[in-house]
Amino acid sequence: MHIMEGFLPAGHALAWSAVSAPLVVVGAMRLRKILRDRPEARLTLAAAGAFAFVLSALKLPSVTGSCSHPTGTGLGAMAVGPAATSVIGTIVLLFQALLLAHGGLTTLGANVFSMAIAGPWIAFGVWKLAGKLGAPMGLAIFLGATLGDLGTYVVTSFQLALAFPDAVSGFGGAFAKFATIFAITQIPLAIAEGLLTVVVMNALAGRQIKTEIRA
Amino acid sequence: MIEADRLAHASRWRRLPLAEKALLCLGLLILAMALPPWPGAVLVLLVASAGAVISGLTLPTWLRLLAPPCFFILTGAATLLVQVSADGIGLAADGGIQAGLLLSRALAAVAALLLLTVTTPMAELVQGLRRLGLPVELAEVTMTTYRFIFILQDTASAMHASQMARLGGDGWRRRIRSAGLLAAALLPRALDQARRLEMGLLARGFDGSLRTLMPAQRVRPWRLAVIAGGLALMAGLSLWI
Amino acid sequence: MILEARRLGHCYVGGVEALRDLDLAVPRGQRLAILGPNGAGKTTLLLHLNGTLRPKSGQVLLDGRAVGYDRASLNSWRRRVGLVLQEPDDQLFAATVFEDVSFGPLNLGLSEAEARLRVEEALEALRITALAERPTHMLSFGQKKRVAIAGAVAMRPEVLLLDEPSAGLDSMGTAHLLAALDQLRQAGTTLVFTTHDVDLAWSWADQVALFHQGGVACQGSAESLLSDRAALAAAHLKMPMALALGLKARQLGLLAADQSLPRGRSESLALLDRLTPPGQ
Amino acid sequence: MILEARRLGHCYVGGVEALRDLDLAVPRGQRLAILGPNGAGKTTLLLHLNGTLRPKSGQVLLDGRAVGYDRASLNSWRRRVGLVLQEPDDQLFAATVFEDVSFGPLNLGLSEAEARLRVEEALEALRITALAERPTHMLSFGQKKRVAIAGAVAMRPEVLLLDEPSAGLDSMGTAHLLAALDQLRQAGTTLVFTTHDVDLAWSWADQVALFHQGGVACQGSAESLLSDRAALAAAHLKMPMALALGLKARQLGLLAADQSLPRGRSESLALLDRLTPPGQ
Repeated sequence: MHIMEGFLPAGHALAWSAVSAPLVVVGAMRLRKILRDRPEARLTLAAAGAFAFVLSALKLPSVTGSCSHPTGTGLGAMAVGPAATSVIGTIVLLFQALLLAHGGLTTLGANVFSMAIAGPWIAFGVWKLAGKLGAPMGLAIFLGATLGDLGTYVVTSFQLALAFPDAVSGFGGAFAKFATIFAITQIPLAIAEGLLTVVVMNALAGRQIKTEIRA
Repeated sequence: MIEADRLAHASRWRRLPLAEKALLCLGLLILAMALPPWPGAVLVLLVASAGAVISGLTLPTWLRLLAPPCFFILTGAATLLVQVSADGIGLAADGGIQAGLLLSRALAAVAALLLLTVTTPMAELVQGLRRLGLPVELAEVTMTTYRFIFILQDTASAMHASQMARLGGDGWRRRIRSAGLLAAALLPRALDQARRLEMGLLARGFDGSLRTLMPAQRVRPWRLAVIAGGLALMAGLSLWI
Repeated sequence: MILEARRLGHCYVGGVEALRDLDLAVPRGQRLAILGPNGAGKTTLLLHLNGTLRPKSGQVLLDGRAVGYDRASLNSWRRRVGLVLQEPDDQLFAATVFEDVSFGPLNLGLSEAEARLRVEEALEALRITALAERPTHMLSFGQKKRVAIAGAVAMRPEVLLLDEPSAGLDSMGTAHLLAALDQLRQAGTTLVFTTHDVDLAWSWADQVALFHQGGVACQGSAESLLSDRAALAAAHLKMPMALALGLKARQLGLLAADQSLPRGRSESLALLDRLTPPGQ
Repeated sequence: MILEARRLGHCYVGGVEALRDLDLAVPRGQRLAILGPNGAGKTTLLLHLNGTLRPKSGQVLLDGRAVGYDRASLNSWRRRVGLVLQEPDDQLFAATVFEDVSFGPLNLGLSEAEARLRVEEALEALRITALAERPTHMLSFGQKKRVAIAGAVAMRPEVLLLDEPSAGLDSMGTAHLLAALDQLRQAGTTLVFTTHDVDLAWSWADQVALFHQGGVACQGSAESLLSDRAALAAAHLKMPMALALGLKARQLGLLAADQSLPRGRSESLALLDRLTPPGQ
């Protein structure tokens, strides 16, 4: 769930960039080391990034009739791990901002936090936890991807509520407002993304894709 | 086909040095963020739009590119119109003004960034980031990602056409299933493409780095000064009003 | 005419004109070759003929009636007109051949038993029954191509559109493919294919449409059109070797007017053998 | 012989034998066609000839000396022997044509100025100077193909290996490509290409090696080998039309023994025109 360019006040934009930057930089440093040891990994990584970009431009039918786009965070977290997903996700968010005017530079930090950090980790955690609790494979994937997607939307609502607190009820009221407005599109999308991820993971299981870029 | 990318390559400003375009557009972006929305944001929006037209876009194209982000901004800004209190939901006292200010700031910022993307191809932007200290490995990954995007997009759209031809788009469940199968078929294609490219590059002496020659551009300081002056004038003007 | 395009126009984003006032008529039960250079818009035309792309102007007619672009119309259109793209890898989604070919029949809403029958019939038609259980990613290029066609055939279309069917195939692969397609035609399927290869068009088409600058420059029987030097030259094409040889043989009296002209390499080489040195 | 393969053997993972006891000799300055069906291992052979793959058995010789697989040997090997894959998207990675072509020269360790010169020279040789600033992803297939070749040419190889150079190109695209390659040959480059197309092999090769079941069944001059019906039949190939016609014309006395045989379609059609009806 992208926050558009210029939507966050300057202070918030800087603060979220400061929160995301260390995490992305750590990821990037680890990635650099991998790339130095295995130069060919840069091609694999680029392929994964391009795949994520193209996937995110895929039109998904949504229950409400409108079309939405999958975030792919859950899929990435389950296929290559949340850490690599963060770096790939940042590159994809940059391309979306620059090529599609979706998202932005000033809001990159906030978007990276919700979609490339929070989303993948929530998806990964839920997926692993559901698996440990004995949930069937398909259900664990569904829950991971759906809750990962919902997680990004909750984090985005949180970010917006912090920036634009309600005049009367403050942060709480604003959070309720943003969460409600986006729920209309995001809940169906999260379910669609959950189902999609199940289909993809099932199809991939039959092909034994090497997860060679797990960071 | 990504429209902003196509426009960037066809832009009249295509040959201008990156430094000039970046100073103008990022300067406008900073002004949009820093100045009071009235009249700062409006000025930025006007200047960016003028720039777009001068660089070769038609006004309808420019507006069409602005429309989708504008829609997202409107949905977000709409929340400022209402307020939540113990009594329930009501109209916010100055909600209209707040929403309007937010809308104009965000729109101006979007326009500033968009002006950069429709005049500057991605390769130049990444080259600029490289000069600003982006590690070379990441710059290479970024550029290879960019190259792969177009290959995979063609593949994905052929896959989509083929699924539609076999009625894979009829109904909600089938569309989800088709989209899932497409994604699952696309990922191994992407990884294969990477492996084949590695083979192809090995034959060209690939030793780990993807060094290439970038076309050199000469930066003219006086033009940078003019742009900076213009931006300062805009800032002064809007602070004075 | 089972399928027609009338004054079709299409622009890509950015204003590149792909089709301009294009007219095409597909006669029922025949093999129609759309012949033209690469990058001229032949694929774009096929995508219009099954409703994947919507024209900026003009219309597509099925059985003489213009087709709509609502969900129900598109659905029945695509049941009747199947499409096979050039690259088979873009068309195989499932893990095994059988599963993949069943994608279309299941989307038709057929029962499992009926879908199974359709799949078996399609595999039979393309002579790939033996591959049914094979994983799709382990097939050769030629095999993949036939699986992709089987996927369309399993929907029992009346018209089958094929984009560059022989691209990437060697002569043996092409021969096998065309033999399988011949069987479909004998069962009544109308076949439309694009190609840039005059020899292929001559060896395998009943009718030819010359594609030039976004439109159909002329359409006619393969023999009349491919022997028309002026029309060919205008489209930057040359006469197929087999046809040129056959016409020469007729002129030399080696081939009677009612004898059929050689179409492929074997027939041409055999005819060439019959040319006798002077005085023998 | 500038390049040789001796008793080359190669198995893919899973034990599929791709090459078996393969012998091949590439004469300096000539055009050698490796002719055989698809999926037979022609590409695998090319990947061995420039050291991208390492053989399970046998060796590759450059100027009569076996080459090693250490870094320095591979480096100088790839300087001397360039490779162009069938699919240009498997070799082009940079955003613009100029950048992409500069990749090889920079890998040679050349200075920027020298690399720039090489790039300009290569673009000139392939006649694509006008495309220098174009983004790679906006090129047509034929243009991409030429850029990929320019990328190899910019390294000034003595031998250029080309995998199916005409695949996917229409007749005009093929003609342009071959003209550009002819220029390289005149400048002294040895050219080796794979193809499944006997007509292409005949129209453009000096020597032909028949690839069959993982080995080279026989190698010889294009004329002697492609007119050898027994050898062709053993490899499931047929005689090129132009050659068959030329031989027949010789037999008929229309072409003197010292006159050259027709190679391409135009020459063949012109020769066919000279066949006269009896009694004229």
